Amino acid sequence: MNIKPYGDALDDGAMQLSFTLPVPLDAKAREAARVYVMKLGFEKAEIVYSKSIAENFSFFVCYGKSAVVLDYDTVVVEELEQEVMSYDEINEFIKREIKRKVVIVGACTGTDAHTVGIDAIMNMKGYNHHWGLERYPMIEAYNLGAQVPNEELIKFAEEVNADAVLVSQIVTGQDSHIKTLTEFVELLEAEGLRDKFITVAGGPRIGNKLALEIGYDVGFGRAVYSEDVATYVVEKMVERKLAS
Amino acid sequence: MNIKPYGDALDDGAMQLSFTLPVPLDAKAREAARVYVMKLGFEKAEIVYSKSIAENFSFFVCYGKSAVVLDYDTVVVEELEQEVMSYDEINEFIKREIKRKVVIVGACTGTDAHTVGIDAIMNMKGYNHHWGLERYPMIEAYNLGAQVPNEELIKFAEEVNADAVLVSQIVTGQDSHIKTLTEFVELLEAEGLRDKFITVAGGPRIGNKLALEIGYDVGFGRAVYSEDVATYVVEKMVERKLAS
Amino acid sequence: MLRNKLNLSDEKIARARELASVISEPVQEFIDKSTTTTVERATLRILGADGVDADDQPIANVVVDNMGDNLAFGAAKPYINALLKKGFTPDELNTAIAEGLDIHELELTDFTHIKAKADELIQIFAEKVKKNVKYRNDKIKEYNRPESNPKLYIIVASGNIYEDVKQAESAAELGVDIIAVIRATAQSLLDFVPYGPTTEGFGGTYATQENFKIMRAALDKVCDKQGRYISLVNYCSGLCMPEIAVMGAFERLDMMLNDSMYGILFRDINMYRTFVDQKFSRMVNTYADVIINTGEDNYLTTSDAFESAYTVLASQFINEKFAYNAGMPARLMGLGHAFEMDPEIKNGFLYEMAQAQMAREIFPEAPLKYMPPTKHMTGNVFMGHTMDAMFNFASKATGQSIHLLGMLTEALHTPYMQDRFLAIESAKYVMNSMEDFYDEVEFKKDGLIMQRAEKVLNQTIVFLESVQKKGMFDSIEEGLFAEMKRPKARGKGVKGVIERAPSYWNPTEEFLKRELGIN
Amino acid sequence: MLRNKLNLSDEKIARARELASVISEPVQEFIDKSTTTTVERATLRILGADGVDADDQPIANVVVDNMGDNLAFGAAKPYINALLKKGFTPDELNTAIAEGLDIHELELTDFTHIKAKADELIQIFAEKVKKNVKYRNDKIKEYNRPESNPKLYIIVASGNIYEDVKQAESAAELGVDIIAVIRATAQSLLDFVPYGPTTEGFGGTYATQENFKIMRAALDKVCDKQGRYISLVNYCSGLCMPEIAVMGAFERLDMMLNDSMYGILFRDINMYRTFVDQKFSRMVNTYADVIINTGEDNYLTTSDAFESAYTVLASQFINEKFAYNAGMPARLMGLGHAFEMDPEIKNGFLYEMAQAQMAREIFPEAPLKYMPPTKHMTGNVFMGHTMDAMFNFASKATGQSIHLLGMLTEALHTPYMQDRFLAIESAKYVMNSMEDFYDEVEFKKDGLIMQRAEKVLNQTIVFLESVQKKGMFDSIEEGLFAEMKRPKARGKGVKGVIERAPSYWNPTEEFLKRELGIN
Ligand code: B12
Ligand code: B12
Ligand SMILES: Cc1ncc(COP(=O)(O)O)c(C=O)c1O
Ligand SMILES: Cc1ncc(COP(=O)(O)O)c(C=O)c1O
Repeated sequence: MNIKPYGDALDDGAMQLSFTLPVPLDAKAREAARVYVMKLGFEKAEIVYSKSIAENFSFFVCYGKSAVVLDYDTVVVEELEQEVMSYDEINEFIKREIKRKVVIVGACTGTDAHTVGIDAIMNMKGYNHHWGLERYPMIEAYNLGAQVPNEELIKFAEEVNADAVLVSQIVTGQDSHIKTLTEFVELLEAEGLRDKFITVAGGPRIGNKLALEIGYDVGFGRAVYSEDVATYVVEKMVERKLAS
Repeated sequence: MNIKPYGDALDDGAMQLSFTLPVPLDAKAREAARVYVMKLGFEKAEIVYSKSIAENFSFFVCYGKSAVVLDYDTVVVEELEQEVMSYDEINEFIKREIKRKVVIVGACTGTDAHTVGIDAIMNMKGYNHHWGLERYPMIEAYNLGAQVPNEELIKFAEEVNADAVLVSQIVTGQDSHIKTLTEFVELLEAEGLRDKFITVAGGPRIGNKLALEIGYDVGFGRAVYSEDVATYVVEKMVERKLAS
Repeated sequence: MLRNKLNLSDEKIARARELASVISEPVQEFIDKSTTTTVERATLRILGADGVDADDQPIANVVVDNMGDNLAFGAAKPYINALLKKGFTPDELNTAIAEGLDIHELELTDFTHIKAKADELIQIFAEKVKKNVKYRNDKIKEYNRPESNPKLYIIVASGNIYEDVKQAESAAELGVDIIAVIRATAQSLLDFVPYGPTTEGFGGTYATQENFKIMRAALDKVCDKQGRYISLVNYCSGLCMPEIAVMGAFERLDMMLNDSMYGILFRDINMYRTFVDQKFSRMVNTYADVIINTGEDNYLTTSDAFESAYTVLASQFINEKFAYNAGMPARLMGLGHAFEMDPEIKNGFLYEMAQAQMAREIFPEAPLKYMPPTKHMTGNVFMGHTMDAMFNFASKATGQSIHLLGMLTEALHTPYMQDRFLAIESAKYVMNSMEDFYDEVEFKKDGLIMQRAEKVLNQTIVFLESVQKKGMFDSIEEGLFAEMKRPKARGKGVKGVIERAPSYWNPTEEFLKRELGIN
Repeated sequence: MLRNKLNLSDEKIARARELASVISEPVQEFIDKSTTTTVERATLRILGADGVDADDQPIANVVVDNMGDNLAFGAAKPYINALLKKGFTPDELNTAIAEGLDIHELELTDFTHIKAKADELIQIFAEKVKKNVKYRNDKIKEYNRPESNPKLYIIVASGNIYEDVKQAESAAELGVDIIAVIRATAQSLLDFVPYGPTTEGFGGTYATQENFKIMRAALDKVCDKQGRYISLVNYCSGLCMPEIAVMGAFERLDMMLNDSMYGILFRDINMYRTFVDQKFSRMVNTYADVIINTGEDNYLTTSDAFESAYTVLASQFINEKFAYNAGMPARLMGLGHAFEMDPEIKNGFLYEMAQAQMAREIFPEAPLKYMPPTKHMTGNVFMGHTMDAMFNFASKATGQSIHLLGMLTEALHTPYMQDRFLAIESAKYVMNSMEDFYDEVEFKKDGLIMQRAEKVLNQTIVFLESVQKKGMFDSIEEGLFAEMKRPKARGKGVKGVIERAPSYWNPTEEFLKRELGIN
């Protein structure tokens, strides 16, 4: 099935854009903005607003009709697709299939100080009416907080014999998250611990695809709850026969 | 000079987009949205927001980094470039070069009922502190208002021996402006009046380029004042030796 | 009921009402001795005329066009006569007329028969309409949902009724209360109503009875699904005001745009024509329990909202008076106004609040319709979205009733589906987060806001006095309203205004007047 | 001065202040008997220590690191001693230290000489700073522009000081009053201040003295061009609070983020360290006439803004008290709070107004800093822009002083140039269009707004009472603040806290205390 953006009629290709060009505002700049959008594969583009926002910078708002067509059937989803179990189901599953408490360690690593995300997954009170991992009777959860060096996280995970390690990264400026996430995996590998833990990366700009590329078992992005993570971990444990 | 959009660093190519795809919202739709933007020539695209806005329609906000580069030097301006004279200069110019009153007729044509635009150019009180053509002592201006059939406008212009005819078109839905504008030119041609008047098209979505293509002498878009139009008309009259 | 906060003088308000009343008198006199082509066509439609001939001419038009000067006697008689003479049902007669039957050639039967038949046909109309009103009221009772305050109103305008349905469904799912199908650009200047479902139209979708039916059916489904009543709006304005009112009554529209002067000022329709038409159409609207939306917002698209605020209030008084004259109760009078203050004016928002609050207090029972910023919207959709947020605020803060959602793309195109979503989301957020503002906040005694409201009221009185002195017709001719000069003898549809013959007969009008208790 | 509208109880406010005072006492005692590595380094900087050695170690760090346990006596003496012994200017001494000179090996000269030299060096510092204060005041007088109310505050954060300059110039041209250069992500955890101009940094630009100078110079140009004074902001917080305060004094920063507890709660810096550091840094800020910005907004990024509003007010009282203890007048206390109410809360905007108004009335002289929505911002930039518009409204409506502009892309990235433009435009529109709202509008007696403010004040008193009972240190340890448990003996920089020896000597502290009239 071929699709195009929809404004008010099928396949009209309508899209809204806004951007800044590093040129002073004049007729030529406006035309350049239009031509630029046309080069992106538009069959019609109208600069509906332009404004000089600095001596050599001009801001544009554009509405255009894209000519580009996407075959929807060719789109491959890289997000994790799983049937998420409920809080109760997860605890039942652990009792039934793993028969002991599952140990999960989590932290926001490197210089990243954003605890709210990892807390949302782990802390007792949870997030948006989803309890965090600490509340699960069959899970033993350790939340180390933020700004945790990778070394420390690994050391701690070894100490408590963790089944899974959750790594949170929120700040992505200058790709700092990729660096911190990668270092973690490299450290694990250097210490021969690569297969000891189920590794889970998370944060608003983390996708499953990115996480897999870096070497994690899975990655979660925005609007994730403890159930998503726990479901993944416990099923993976059974699959990997880590439940012993 | 090669340019790209600017977010917070030169050539980062940062752009904001929003659009709707005619598919239900799920992981695949989100990925499709991202892939779609990538197909527009982006090297990075992130769907930062998605929302189901109807059973089979999903809305997306995207920030991306475009890979497309534009050679700024190749941009050709199609807007009219002229040195605009002031109210006083125009009247002086007419006295000096044309030596009689210039007659200008204007209307908003076809089924278009938007008078404010043509009034802004023509009415006594003008617009944004720019007096309209009616106030110019050396111009005789007739504003026929809105919803004026092309035939009537031409008939009137002949009657008063107009030097220039101004045509306003605001509504552009289903390209109705193009139809109305074109019909005007065809009628002129049919009656052999093509060169009798200086023809000026105007309206928020009218560019000089479009006007020339349809067969007008000139076209004006947003934020135009009477001075722009009058300057053009009187200089063109001298150029065409219509001043007699 | 909402509290008064502006301390406006009751005497001044009464004075303005009195002026409007005096102003309307000569107009009302003219109305009472005139009819128009479209009033007669509306009459025929009430009696059963429907469908089109081979040239797509509506039957009502065919009948009226063939009457010539006889129209002065009313179109009802020949149509009913034909039914009796031929023994046809209206449908059969319509088909016959479509096929070329000229009913004016038929001999006239006894008038008592005709009258009896008229009663019978009007009864059919009355029952249909009553059933519609009952259906609406029953559903509202059944759903038993608290009313939104204000109700969110959105437009669809794709030109294609089936596309409109999709967009309306989407908007309904997103939570709006009212959906208006915007009419095709030039329909108000057509001297007939197009027929059947339509899929093409510039800037809007043709108002046809079939399109009304299609949209109503689609919305009824959504209503049941969501368990709340969603209102449908279309336009009475234009050269066919009364006929479209009849169509709306048949198809259970819930609101209709209907202004006593909009056509004159903004569509260059002849003033006599409009005045006559609005009266009949408003009687029909009232009978069908349809809320009207008046068009005061339009004044501010040509004039400045600060300078000319009084023209809005003056028009509201006039619209109110004409509506009362048509038997309409205040609860159906959706008087209009608009948030069109120049965004650069210092304290512009406070003046805007003053004006909106003033409308609220002067017309306490009217379901006021508040229109969003349009004129000062530009292609800067972000700034536009902020202006719309302020509009949402002003509307909630002053207890408006019908809130037409502003679109960030107002300066660009009729709304995209996503534009509507963003508008609804913003309004819901803003209004919910300040739910009790009206009740919480008082205005400073004799502060900017109070002074502004008082000033506008004073200006309104001065203005109405000058209209009263000149007379309504001359005032319009001289451009006192909306800076538009509209000569009495010109304008569209002037030929369709006819002086009633002494024996003019219109049983539908008699019926409506009786029912509405007016003369 | 702005009118009170909430009818808050003066006794309750006094009670809260008293509690804050009692709470601060044991902390103040601890501060007075302690010093820290960074206090000593700041002292050295005041005296002239500057520059870095071959390993990029700042001279101040080199001197302090080499002192070992002797730090308990203060770092001033050995540094001044070295100047005298070597007959060096500070610059010459700095170079010598950079090249390896260990000043601690030098024999101590007579203390009276050292004291005299200290006075001389401090005089140089004092004159520089006084010149800066005078320059600022003179310029403000010269430009003679009415103050913006509130002042618009914007951040730049490119990581590259030269890029920051461009962005700051653009923002200044667009009309902001205050520009903050956001610091690189982890700088607050560095136990030294980087040196020289920098062009790389995650999430922000390093705070270095050279960067301060570059930005100040660029802004001064814009100031003269535009004829209005534009303020520059940077951060004191972190492991180098006092040193950065000194740098700010030298380079004429106008505001500095400086909170008595931010480092503890949000940066896991040791509590004793932070308390000692904040005092010294605030004395320096005060002497340099720098407005501080406290960080109460941070509480609401981890806790809910409705539930935990009282934590903000409690922290404001505590910040106020510690600031008074450092000799700071109220007019320099930019106490913080934030618009972080969940957008889905019914009447959330009214509660937000109540809280902002409450801050205004309780701290009438403080240049309150109001922070925009951040936590509830999402990738939906249109909705975010609307939330920012409401924030702009609330800020103007309640007479805030410093208005940190919200960015529609808050949930996504540090601001693009265009994001800033849109933010400025929206704020200017909203605020201008409701310029006199504060004065125009009253709140209903005992309505939602008044009740809300009273409730938050009550909760604050209850909270402060429990902190008073437990004591500040234990309260922090037990997680009473911001739901963060911070053990006394842990946290960054704990090793840098030293008990003063009985003969501890710090001439700069003595000077500041004298000048500020505190003990
Ligand atoms: C709160 C906040 C702060 C607080 C953090 C307090 C705390 N204790 O966490 C404070 C004020 C301290 C702060 C500071 C800074 N912040 Co901040 N902050 C935010 C803010 C407003 C909200 C983040 C948040 O709490 N979201 C709510 C949580 C629940 O969502 P979440 O983190 O996405 O988590 C969810 C998912 O991602 C996922 N998830 C997250 N982690 C994990 C892990 C696993 C394993 C799994 C399975 C799932 C998962 O599950 C969660 C629930 O669904 C955002 C802007 C925004 N609106 O998003 C900026 C933001 C993240 N901050 C930003 C910046 C730059 C900073 C600073 C660097 C600024 C500076 N230079 O001073 C500092 C320094 C912090 C540092 N060193 O990291 C930027 C990041 C830009 C970027 N993309 O790189 C943002 C986007 C703001 C901006 N536009 O500039 N910040
Ligand atoms: C005011 C207004 C009206 C008023 C018009 C009153 C009047 N007497 O003019 C009323 C309420 C009647 C109206 C009605 C309708 N309108 Co209207 N209206 C607007 C509105 C809000 C402002 C237009 C305006 O006055 N701008 C101010 C003037 C000064 O600007 P301007 O027209 O661009 O003119 C400047 C330049 O373009 C130029 N210019 C213009 N003409 C000429 C001519 C010459 C020769 C030259 C040199 C220059 C020139 O100079 C002017 C000064 O710089 C716009 C939305 C918006 N904010 O733009 C919608 C808008 C134009 N309307 C629209 C529509 C669809 C309608 C309707 C068709 C809706 C309907 N179905 O009922 C109706 C029917 C009108 C019809 N048949 O044409 C759409 C058009 C969409 C499109 N692109 O096709 C808009 C964009 C709104 C929308 N988003 O839907 N409208
Ligand atoms: C009362 C009224 N009728 C009709 C219209 C527009 O309809 P048309 O274009 O069909 O005249 C408006 C538009 O604002 C209006 O206010
Ligand atoms: C008082 C205070 N200091 C500092 C910061 C942030 O700076 P850093 O990341 O350098 O700790 C904030 C941020 O909100 C703050 O409120």
